[in-house]
Amino acid sequence: GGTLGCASVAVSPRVVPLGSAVTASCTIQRELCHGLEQGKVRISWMLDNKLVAGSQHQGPGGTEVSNLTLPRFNLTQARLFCCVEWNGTKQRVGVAEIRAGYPPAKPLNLSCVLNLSDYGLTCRWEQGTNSHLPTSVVLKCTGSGAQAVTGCTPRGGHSHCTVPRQLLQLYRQMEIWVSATNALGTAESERLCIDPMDVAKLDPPTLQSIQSIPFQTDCIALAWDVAWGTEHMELQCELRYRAPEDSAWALVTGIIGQAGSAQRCGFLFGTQYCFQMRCRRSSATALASWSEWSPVRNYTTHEKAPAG
Amino acid sequence: GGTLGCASVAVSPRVVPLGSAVTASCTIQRELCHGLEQGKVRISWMLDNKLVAGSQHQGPGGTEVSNLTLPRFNLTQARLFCCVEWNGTKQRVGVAEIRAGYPPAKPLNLSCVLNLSDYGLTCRWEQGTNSHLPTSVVLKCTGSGAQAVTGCTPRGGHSHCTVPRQLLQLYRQMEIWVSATNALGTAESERLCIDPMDVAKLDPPTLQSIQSIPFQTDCIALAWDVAWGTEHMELQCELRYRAPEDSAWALVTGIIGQAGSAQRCGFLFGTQYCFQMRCRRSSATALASWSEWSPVRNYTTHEKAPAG
Amino acid sequence: TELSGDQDFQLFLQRNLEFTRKIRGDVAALQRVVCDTLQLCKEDELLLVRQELDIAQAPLEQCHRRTFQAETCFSQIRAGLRIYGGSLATIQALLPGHAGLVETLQLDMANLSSNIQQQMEDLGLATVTYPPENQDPVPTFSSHFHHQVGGFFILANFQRFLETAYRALRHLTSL
Repeated sequence: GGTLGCASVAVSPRVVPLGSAVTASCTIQRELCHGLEQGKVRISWMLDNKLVAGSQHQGPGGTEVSNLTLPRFNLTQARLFCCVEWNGTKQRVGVAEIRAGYPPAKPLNLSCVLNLSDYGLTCRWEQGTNSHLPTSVVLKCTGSGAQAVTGCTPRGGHSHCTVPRQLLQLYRQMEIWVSATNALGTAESERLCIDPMDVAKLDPPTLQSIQSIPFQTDCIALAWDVAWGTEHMELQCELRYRAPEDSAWALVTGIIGQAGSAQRCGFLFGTQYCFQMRCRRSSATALASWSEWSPVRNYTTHEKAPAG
Repeated sequence: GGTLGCASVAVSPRVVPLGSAVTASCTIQRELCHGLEQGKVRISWMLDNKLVAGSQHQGPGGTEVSNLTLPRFNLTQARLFCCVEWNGTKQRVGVAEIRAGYPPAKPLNLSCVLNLSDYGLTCRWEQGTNSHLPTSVVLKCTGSGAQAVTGCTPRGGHSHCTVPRQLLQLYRQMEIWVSATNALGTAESERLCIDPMDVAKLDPPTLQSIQSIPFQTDCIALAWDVAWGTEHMELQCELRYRAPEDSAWALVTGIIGQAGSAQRCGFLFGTQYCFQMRCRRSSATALASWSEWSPVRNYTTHEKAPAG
Repeated sequence: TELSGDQDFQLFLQRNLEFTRKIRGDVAALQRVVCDTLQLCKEDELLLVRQELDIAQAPLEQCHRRTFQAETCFSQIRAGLRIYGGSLATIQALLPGHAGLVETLQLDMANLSSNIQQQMEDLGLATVTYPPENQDPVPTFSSHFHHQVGGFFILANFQRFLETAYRALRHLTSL
C-alpha cells in the first residue's frame, strides 16, 4: 500500500479486532521525493488528525524508516498518515486505511413465511451486535442432497430477504440458514429444516352465509369459501362465535376446510351472534401458522314461535 | 389464413370499422382431411360459439367452398370458425380472428411539466374514446429543424409519459405532440410549441425570517431562499399575508426572487400575521406555472410603545 | 417393499398428493384461458384436426390398478412430467399473456419430479437423473390454428395424465 515512490506505508493487519495492536512502517526513499534532497528527513505519523510518535532509523539503500505500534486500536476506522518535515511544515506523504471491529455475530431467531400469492419465501432473523466492519450477509438454502445456493441477499443492512419461487423446492424438506462474513470471520445461524409449504401464510376463509335451520331448531347452518390459492389444500379450520353479552368466545375445532359448510346447535333464539373462522394446512407440522380470523359476520337467530 | 391443409379460411379485411360488413370464405380440400374421404362435405360457420349460415358451392380442383357475409360486424373481437360435419359431430377445422373498432381518437389537452429534480418532461393528455383496437401511442418531439423522435411511450394504456433529459432541447422552442396509430388509422394531437424551461415546475421559496423594523415603524423585513436548483433563474415572486380576522389575503406582486429580502409597511402593531410566498420564472411566457405557495410562516408584529 | 407403514413415505404421499392437486388446478386454469380466449373448449369438436397433429402422450400403464408396479409407475410419472414440461413451451408461445402461470407450472412439475426421485432414492429404488435443460424438440405446427388445437390437446392429455398419477399416489397410501 501507500505511494511506491517517495514514501511507502505498510500496515499489518489492515483489519484488526477492536482494541488489538496495529504495527505500521513508513519507508522514505529520499531521492524520489522532490524537494527533500537536503537536510535530515524527520518522519512523523498522524492518525486521522492526531499526532502519534513512531521510532525512526536508517533503512537499506539510504532509505529512512519509521516504525509505529498502536497498542490498542479502538477506532472502528482511521487513516494513518506518514509525514515528513519540509520547509518547516508537516507534509503528509503516504497513507494507509485501518479498520477495526469484531467477527460477525451469529444471526439468531431465523424464521420464514411462504407468501402464497407469489410463492416467495420471506425469512427474517436478528443480526446481533454490530461488527463495525463491512459484512456480507446471505441467506443460504439447499434441497436435500442438492448443492447449497444463495437464496437471497438482504438489501442495505436489512435482516430479511425473500427467496424467489425458482430457488425453492416445494413439498420437500429444505435447509435454510444465514451466513455472515467479514474480514475477521464468518458466522452462521442455526439451520432451519422446513418444507416451505409448512410455513405458508394462509389468507382467512370467507363466511358466505349463516342461516337458522327451520322448524324451530336451535341450530344454524354455515357456509364458507376457503381462501383463493388454497383450494387444493387439506385445511383444518376453527369457528368461534359469541353473543354480545358473552364474555368469552365459544370455539368449534376440527372443521374440515374443504367441506365448505357445517351445522351447529345450542343457539339462543332471537339473539345476535358474531362469527369468525380461521384455517391452517392440516398436513403441516406444528410450524404451520393459523390464518388470521376471517372478518366478523353477524347473524341474528330466528325467534322461537310461542308454544301451543 | 387458416390451415393450408384440410381447410383454409380467408377473411377480408381482418380489422374493420365497427358495424361494417365482413366477408369470409372457407375452402375444404377433402383429400387432405383425414377421415373426410367419404360422403358429402357440409360446411358451416361458428362466430365464437354462435352458429352462422354461409352459402356452399364446389370450388376449383374438387374443393368445397363456403362464403359468408356478416353485414354489420359489431363485436370488437371474435373468432370465426369454419366447421364440417363428421361422424355426426361439428368439427372446427379452421379459424380466423376478426377485430372491429374505430380509428384512434385525436388526443386532446396535451400539457407538459418539467421536473427540475431530474429535468424530465412529463406530458399528459386525454386519450378520447376507446378505439377497441390495439393502438400504439407515442409522444413525439422535435427541436426546430431537427428530425422528429419518439420522446416517450406511455405504459399500459396510461395517457402520460416522461421525456428523459437526453431527448430535450433546453432553452429553445420544441414541438411536442402525441401520435396514436391502429389498424384503421392515425391521429395526432395539437402540437405544443414550448421551451421546456417555460413549463418548469418550481418548488416554492422558503421564508427564512420575518422581523419588525425597529423604532416603532409599522414595517417588517422579510428574507427568503429560492428553491434549490433555481438559483440561476430570474424569478418573479408574490407574497401574501393576512391577519387571522382578515377575510382576504393582501397580495404583493413583482418581487424579484433573487433579491432574497424585501420590506413592507402598513402592518398593525401587536398582531399575528401569516405569510406565504410563491415564485415563477420571470422570462417564462404565460405558460409558466407558479410554484405552490410556500409553507405558512406566522409572525406577530411588535407592540407600539405608549406615546410620550 | 412394505410401504404404507413407513412414516416418511406417508408424509411424502400426503405432501405430493396436495402438490398434484395444485398442479391439476393450474392446468385447469390454463384450459379455461384457452377456452375463453381461443374458443377451443370441447374435445369432440376438434377430433378431425387432431388426426393431422402429432401430439405427445406419456404412457402410464404401470400406474393403472390392474398392472400397478410402484417403481415403474414412479418412473413413468417422472418421464411424463418431463415430456409435458417440454411441450408447455407450446402453450407459452400460444398464451404470451400467461407466461407467469406456465412458468409456475413448469417449476411445480420439476419440483414434483425431483420429490419423487428423492423418495425413490430413499426407498432404494433405481432412478433416472434427467439433464436440467430439456433438449426435447419443441413440436412445430403447419398453421396457427393447428398450433392452438395442439396446445388444447397437450393440456387435455396432461390433465388426464395427472388424474391417473393422482389415483396411483392415493392408491399407495392404502398399500
